[in-house]
Amino acid sequence: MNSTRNEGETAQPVPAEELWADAKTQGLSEPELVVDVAGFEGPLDLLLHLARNQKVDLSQISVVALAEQYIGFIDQVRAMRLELAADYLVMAAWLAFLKSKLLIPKQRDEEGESGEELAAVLQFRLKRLEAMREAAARLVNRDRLGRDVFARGAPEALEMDRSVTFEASLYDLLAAYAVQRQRQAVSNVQIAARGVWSLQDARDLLVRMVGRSGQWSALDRFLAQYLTEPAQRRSLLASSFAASLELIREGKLEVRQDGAFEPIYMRPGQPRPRLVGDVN
Amino acid sequence: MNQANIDNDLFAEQRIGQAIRIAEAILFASAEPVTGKMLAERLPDDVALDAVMERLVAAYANRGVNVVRVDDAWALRTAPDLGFLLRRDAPQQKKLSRAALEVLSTIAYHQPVTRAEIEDVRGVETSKGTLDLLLESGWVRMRGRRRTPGRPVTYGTTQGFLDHFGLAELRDLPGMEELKGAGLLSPRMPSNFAVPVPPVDGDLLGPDEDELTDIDLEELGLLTPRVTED
Amino acid sequence: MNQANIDNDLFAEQRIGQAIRIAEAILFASAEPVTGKMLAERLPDDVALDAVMERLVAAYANRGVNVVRVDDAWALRTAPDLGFLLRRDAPQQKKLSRAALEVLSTIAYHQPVTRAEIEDVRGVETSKGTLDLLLESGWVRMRGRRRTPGRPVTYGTTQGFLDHFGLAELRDLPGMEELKGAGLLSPRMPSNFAVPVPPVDGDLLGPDEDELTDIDLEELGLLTPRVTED
Repeated sequence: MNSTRNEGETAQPVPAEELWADAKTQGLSEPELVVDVAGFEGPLDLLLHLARNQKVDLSQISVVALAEQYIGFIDQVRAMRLELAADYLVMAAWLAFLKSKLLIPKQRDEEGESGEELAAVLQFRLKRLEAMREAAARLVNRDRLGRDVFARGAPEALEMDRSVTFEASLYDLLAAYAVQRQRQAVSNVQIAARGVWSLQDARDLLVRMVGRSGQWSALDRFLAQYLTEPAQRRSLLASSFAASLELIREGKLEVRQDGAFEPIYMRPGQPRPRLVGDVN
Repeated sequence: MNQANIDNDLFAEQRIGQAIRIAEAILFASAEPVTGKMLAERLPDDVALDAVMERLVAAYANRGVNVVRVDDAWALRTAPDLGFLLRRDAPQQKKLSRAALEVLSTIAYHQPVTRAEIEDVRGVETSKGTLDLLLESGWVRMRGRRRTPGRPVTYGTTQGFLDHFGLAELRDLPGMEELKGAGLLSPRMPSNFAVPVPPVDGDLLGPDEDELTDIDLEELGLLTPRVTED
Repeated sequence: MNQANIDNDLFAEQRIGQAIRIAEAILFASAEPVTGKMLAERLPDDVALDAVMERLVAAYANRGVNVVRVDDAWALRTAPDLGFLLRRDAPQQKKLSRAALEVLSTIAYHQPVTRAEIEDVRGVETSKGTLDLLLESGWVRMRGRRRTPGRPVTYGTTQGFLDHFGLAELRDLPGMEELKGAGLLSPRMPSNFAVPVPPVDGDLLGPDEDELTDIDLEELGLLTPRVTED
């Protein structure tokens, strides 16, 4: 069982899921076949759930096995033709990339972080998310004002020096501003149609993935692999190519292609502290 | 007295002690005086309400707060000699109206800003009363005059505004991206939509702004006209 | 001890007794925590607030109402063990969604924290209606801006948050020290991030650990944290 969960709690806290108003237990306790991706709070949550099913301490987890499970899960969802949020696909693509790095022996001239280092970062993020989740459960189980503990029911005004006779919070102020500006602008709002990958979508994905991998990789291919519709694949490749040109112009990306129709490799354009000794 | 009796007494004392704690908490948390009937319902069955209240009244007799009887009910009241700590008939703090908040936030983001410009942003007329109220609150001030026809007065916020809203400087007001990030603005605003960045130094006059002079203030009725000495 | 000394002590005791009554009355009158500064202003000049509060906390320790510290302020709150008696009158509180609760704890433990950092911890974009709900609840506030490019707004918790969850200060957040010690409150993986060394002897692995994968873990260098050989 999880060896990190022995914090010496006096009272056994109620499992956090039971306290959450919208706790949809499907997907958490049921077999993976019944897929409700909406029940997960994003790809990292899903990964944590899968890791938990390995029933070992997160530090001892097999990242390769985890990556395979995740990808398998995504494949199942795709087979059922359910729509997946882009975040899940990005994670699948990244895990496929990570898996390939872990399985292929490190090349002598290879730059950047090793697969093991990337895997360690993933473990760190899973542990941190789990820690925050447990913290949330402990927080919500405390004696809370208005539920377990109560304030004076009949407060009286105190003779305190009050230079301000009006009250308003920063939130009130900002909400009032946003609401009125929005009201004024509302006639012009257009909702963008989904179905194709916009330049902005593709750009966001690239930035996130390139930032995570930190080295030469054919990211768009990894990503396209996880899209169900061929039309979407084309749209993504086109958009990500155009977005990558934009990113290159801004110096945020470098690309490399070994020959016509070969995969296009990408990496971050800004030399990062870890990337010493650029070979070019 | 034998040991059994002593044990019995100790137990009874614990029971009444707990009953006193319960009565105390109920009186404290209640918005209104609590009837003896209501209290009795919540106390352990084998404890007499009269005994509990007698002990509670005695416990608070010399404290800053007393337990007082109001008809058939009980309440906690500030000790009469400490009444000076409370403010009677004093005006309560008032919540700013929605309109006032809108004008205030417009001034904060768009300063230096004239009344016509505020109306332009809000799309509705701003009543003079709202501006007066904000000036009175000490959060808004007249900064100067715009160097345009009519020389309209420009408004801005004060140091008191920053203090009240916990801002170190005007530029700590969140920008468009952050308003979107906090969920206050829709993520899909029209491309021509912008949130102005307030000036670094709220006290510096803008390029098209003149200082307010004493004459201006007189005109605005904010300064009583000087009596010219003969 | 001579008579003069005894008189002096008696006098000092009376002074502190009166100060305790005043502090008590103020705390009783207020539903919100009262800052130490505000209390000190109301007490006689020659009485130390700390001494008064220490005595007051002790006096209420076993009562149905307790004196609690909230950040730099004090408040009277009903004893937690009596909550079940009072709850029936209390209005039902709106439950926080799981996502909102997770964002709240992330902000509490990582503050000051930017939205990007919150999203990095949770691995998901913060959905609309989460941050603004927390801001509206008064538990979360914008604290300022990070001194990095882009100057992103940072979020933190409020005194209302401490009050609601019964925390005297942020350091009292459950597990805070352990989490910090384990490096789990850093925005990036710390270089000394402790990855416990798993047992080297394969026989020590639990029976369910063998089912992890059919890939030879040893070969991949995943089981032992040793540096991979090139």
